[in-house]
Amino acid sequence: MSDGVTRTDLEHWLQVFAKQVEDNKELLTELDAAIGDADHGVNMDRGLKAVLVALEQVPQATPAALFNKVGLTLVSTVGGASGPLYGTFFLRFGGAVGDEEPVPATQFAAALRAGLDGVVARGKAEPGDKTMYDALAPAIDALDAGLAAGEVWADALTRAVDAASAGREATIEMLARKGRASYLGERSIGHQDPGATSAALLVASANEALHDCA
Amino acid sequence: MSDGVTRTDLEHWLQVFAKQVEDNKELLTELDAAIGDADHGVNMDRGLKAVLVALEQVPQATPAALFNKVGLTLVSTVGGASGPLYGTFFLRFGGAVGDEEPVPATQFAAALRAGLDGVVARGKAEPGDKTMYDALAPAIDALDAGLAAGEVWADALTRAVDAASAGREATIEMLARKGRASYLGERSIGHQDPGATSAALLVASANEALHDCA
Amino acid sequence: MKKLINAPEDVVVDALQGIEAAHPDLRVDHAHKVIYRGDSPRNGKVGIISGGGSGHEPLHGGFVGLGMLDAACAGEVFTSPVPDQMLAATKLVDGGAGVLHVVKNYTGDVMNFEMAAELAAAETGTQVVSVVTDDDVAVQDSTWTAGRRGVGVTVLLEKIAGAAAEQGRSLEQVADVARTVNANGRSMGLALTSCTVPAAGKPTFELGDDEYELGVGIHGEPGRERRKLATAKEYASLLVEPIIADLPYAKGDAVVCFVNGLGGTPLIELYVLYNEVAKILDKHGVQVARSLVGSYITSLDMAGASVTLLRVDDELMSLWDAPVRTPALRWGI
Amino acid sequence: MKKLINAPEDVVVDALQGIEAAHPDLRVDHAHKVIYRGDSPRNGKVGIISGGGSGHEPLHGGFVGLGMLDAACAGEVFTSPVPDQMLAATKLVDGGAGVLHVVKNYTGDVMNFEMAAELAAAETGTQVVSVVTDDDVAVQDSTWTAGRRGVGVTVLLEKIAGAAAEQGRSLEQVADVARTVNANGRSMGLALTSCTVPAAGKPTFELGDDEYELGVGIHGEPGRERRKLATAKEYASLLVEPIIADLPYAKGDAVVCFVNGLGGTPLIELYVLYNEVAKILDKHGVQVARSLVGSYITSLDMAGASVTLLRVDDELMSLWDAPVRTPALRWGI
Ligand SMILES: Nc1ncnc2c1ncn2[C@@H]1O[C@H](COP(=O)(O)OP(=O)(O)O)[C@@H](O)[C@H]1O
Ligand SMILES: Nc1ncnc2c1ncn2[C@@H]1O[C@H](COP(=O)(O)OP(=O)(O)O)[C@@H](O)[C@H]1O
Ligand SMILES: [Mg+2]
Ligand SMILES: [Mg+2]
Ligand SMILES: [Mg+2]
Ligand SMILES: [Mg+2]
Repeated sequence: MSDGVTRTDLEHWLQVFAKQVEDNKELLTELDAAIGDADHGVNMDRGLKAVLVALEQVPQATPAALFNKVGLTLVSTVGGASGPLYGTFFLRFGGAVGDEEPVPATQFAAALRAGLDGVVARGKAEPGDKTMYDALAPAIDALDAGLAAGEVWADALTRAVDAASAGREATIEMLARKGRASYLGERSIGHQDPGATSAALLVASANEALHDCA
Repeated sequence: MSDGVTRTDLEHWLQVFAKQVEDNKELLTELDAAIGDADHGVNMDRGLKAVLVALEQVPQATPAALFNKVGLTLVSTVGGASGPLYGTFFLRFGGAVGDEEPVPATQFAAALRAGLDGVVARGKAEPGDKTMYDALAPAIDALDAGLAAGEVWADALTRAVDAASAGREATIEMLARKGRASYLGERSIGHQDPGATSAALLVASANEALHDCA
Repeated sequence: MKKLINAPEDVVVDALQGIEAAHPDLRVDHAHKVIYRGDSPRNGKVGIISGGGSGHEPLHGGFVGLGMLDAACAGEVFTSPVPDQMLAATKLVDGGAGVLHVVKNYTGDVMNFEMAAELAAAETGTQVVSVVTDDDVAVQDSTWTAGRRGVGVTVLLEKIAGAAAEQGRSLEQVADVARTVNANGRSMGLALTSCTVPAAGKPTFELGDDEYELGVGIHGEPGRERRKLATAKEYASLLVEPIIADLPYAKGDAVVCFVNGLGGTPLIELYVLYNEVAKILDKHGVQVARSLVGSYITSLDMAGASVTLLRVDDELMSLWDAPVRTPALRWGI
Repeated sequence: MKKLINAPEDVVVDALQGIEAAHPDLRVDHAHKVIYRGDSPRNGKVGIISGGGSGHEPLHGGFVGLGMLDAACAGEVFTSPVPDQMLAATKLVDGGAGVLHVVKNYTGDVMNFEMAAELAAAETGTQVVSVVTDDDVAVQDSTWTAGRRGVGVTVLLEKIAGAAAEQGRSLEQVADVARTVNANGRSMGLALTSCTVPAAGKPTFELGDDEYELGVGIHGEPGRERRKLATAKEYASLLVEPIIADLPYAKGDAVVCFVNGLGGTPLIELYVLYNEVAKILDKHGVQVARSLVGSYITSLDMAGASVTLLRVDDELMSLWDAPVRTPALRWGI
């Protein structure tokens, strides 16, 4: 237990996320094949591989600069819907995370919230639209709630992971109203949203990488 | 037993040939798929259906006029290699069969020979090239030989059918040197020639229709 | 997976090299995957760029040239290009009169083009107007969803707006023409087979030997419904009737009738389909002023076709007829 | 069988109606299945006709128009047309200067065109010269066999001879140009999948999921050998090297490089292949003077491609560049 998230921790988070995306590339693509265009896994994997390269180019960056770089890299390499969305998420995260490290738990949580707001600003998703929002938002809500209730970081993070998973599962029964899956109307019901699935990985990898950080 | 092939017999021959081609349409096409372009059955069937229609348009025609019509009809409806070849066969057959009926056995045989010569003139096939020639020529040789040896018509015809069948079978081991199958070179070996197969049907249908004619 | 490619990850890069080698009039910025006219930028002419995921060729790169696009951005297969690409393209073709972005209505495309326009405004002050195509009647139109997909009308729009720009019209005028085209065009498609995305290595969707997908998208997005195979006559009716009813097209309307192959369907079938489409239009009294038959907006190797109708007046028709010189569309020059 | 058709027996009839409906410049003699220029016959101009089995669209009907063919005869799918058709076409386009018959070297085509020429001479006294294309290096050349197949060069020949005829050259001169094209052109193709003949209803040949057929013919005739799937680079090499060695093409030669899709292969793959072809030519010092990339001589829905090289001098190149206005090839007008 330390008193915040260090730069090394932050990098570790991104590395774990990249690894989890790589490991789940086929799954993400298959989910996208069912209600989209079969590229979400490939898109995310391409972007996160580029992020790993980018990380090495900014060894001295502050957390803010680091995530600015991550966001720009995702915007520049992912494409599709997820590129601007995850890109904006990390750009806004970087804007809120500050230049100091270690990053205190509450500030980390606030940065996640800023990222989520960015996703909404860019994509106009609303709750229940069957998007990445539906995994991210409950997770961040849970994290905030846990921290507000005085839970320790690790417990709050675990709650967030559970909420992300539940949110991801909940997308199965949703009727898509945003993104490519919306073309399917009723037929989108019964399929898990690929973006919600990758978003749940983002939360799970935060838990794996940062569990003992703050 | 009558003393020659009547016009009714001649028409019957064509009807039986048309029927046999129809019944073997798939076989002919499959053989052609293996070493050609999968249309021999369809081509022949189209042509012979047109012949059946044409027959009704010339109820009064002499044997010569009848086969001239058959030849022209095949030329105009079959296309591909078999159209000009079978067309020329019947045009020449008509040119040699004469205006009188019934047609004596020897004249019928001579007309077949003229038809065969037409096929060679048009297509330049030589023995062993793996074409319709390799079924037709042995059959006509056998018929001629039988008649020359004083055999009765029915026996000579039976010999011709056997020779056509043997000729057709012999094409299996031949290396194609004419037509589409020639592109295959060595790889044409092992496949029965579709044109030889339809030619054997022509001989078999002569036997079926004309067995008791002369 | 049976494809004439080297490796899935190299498809776009290799194809861009091929396009560059095959078409001396065009240039390729390989770093940004932008195909552009060799004579760019054209001073005082409105630039027109488009772009989208690859796999729809000749769209968009095959439409770069005189009288049509100035540049096209090639994304990964079926993945919208990234803003850097559109920004680079915008800079390459900016002749001082502003740049029109032609965007097919997909969430990814819209967002990436949006970011590019923001960047262009910030970085260079270039005036950018975006026009979004959303002509696919297979999708229910609703402000609550991502809305209709941009499909076949995009081709016609690029030609017509390209002609308007070539005439020296202003950015607002060119954009107006483009919006008019989109407003008057409708499309719908069907798939007999799925496409196979190279990186995925297997068909995007499963379709029975006796089934087809009606209302399919050009990325293999499932359509309105799955049905049992039918005849060209029935396919034509199922595509054209909803199109006609949607705008609606009325008796006496003149249209450009565009029958498009999806990549794996040969031309002979498109003509069979065109024949049935023309008969239905005739029945409705809709008059075919111009026609286009071929594979112009494809979905990799998908077998299938789409129909697009564009209602035209004399103005649009004369822009359609104006000279064009691109790899995929050429006339009058 | 998944096709946009009504019934197998109606494919050609329906497609001809579609072509007629889509292309107001063209006329169709439906009784004879002949597509011809609306302004035929052209007084004093050598007429050029071609024809062959259907299923190779746009060949030949898509090449009817100013600067190319005057008429095209459509046979049944993959079956040579019958002499009556070529006779009708010959009469339709006979402007008094004689008629050139462009014949692909297949036994059936050669014999049917031969009979047509005999009939034309007998019936109308029209002077007919036939030029046979036989450019497929996949087939061993031999006077003992049917000889090489006519494939991709046919497209280039029709364009170039068409330009010569449009200039008002004599029948012998036009035929000479045509023979020169055939003599300087070579092709080879490969299939990733079989085609399916509508009347047969199933693939002409079986090919494993991991195999392709090298040296395939445009009617699905088996090729030189069956091999395991490889890369575009290797495909290009296996197609181009035999072509180069055959003529042979030498360092410094200028060529038209034609990369052709067989019907089921999308344009993006053709560009990937073109890129590899161009690299090989570059290595050999063969200079690409002009290029053509697209599906112009197809084999129904077959996936695959062919490469054609045509050695050109200034004369052939200027004929190639001359204006052409047909449904499938158009420039300069
Ligand atoms: N407007 C939106 N807001 C939030 N998320 C969205 C939106 N549109 C799409 N998404 C997410 O993006 C995911 C698809 O990403 P991806 O497949 O990479 O892009 P594309 O749909 O362009 O191929 C969806 O599963 C969904 O979660
Ligand atoms: N030059 C020739 N002489 C005699 N018969 C030939 C010749 N060329 C081809 N054939 C016959 O024609 C048959 C093929 O006919 P068909 O399939 O109808 O025509 P195509 O080959 O034009 O598709 C072959 O099996 C062969 O028997
Ligand atoms: Mg996707
Ligand atoms: Mg055949
Ligand atoms: Mg995508
Ligand atoms: Mg044939």
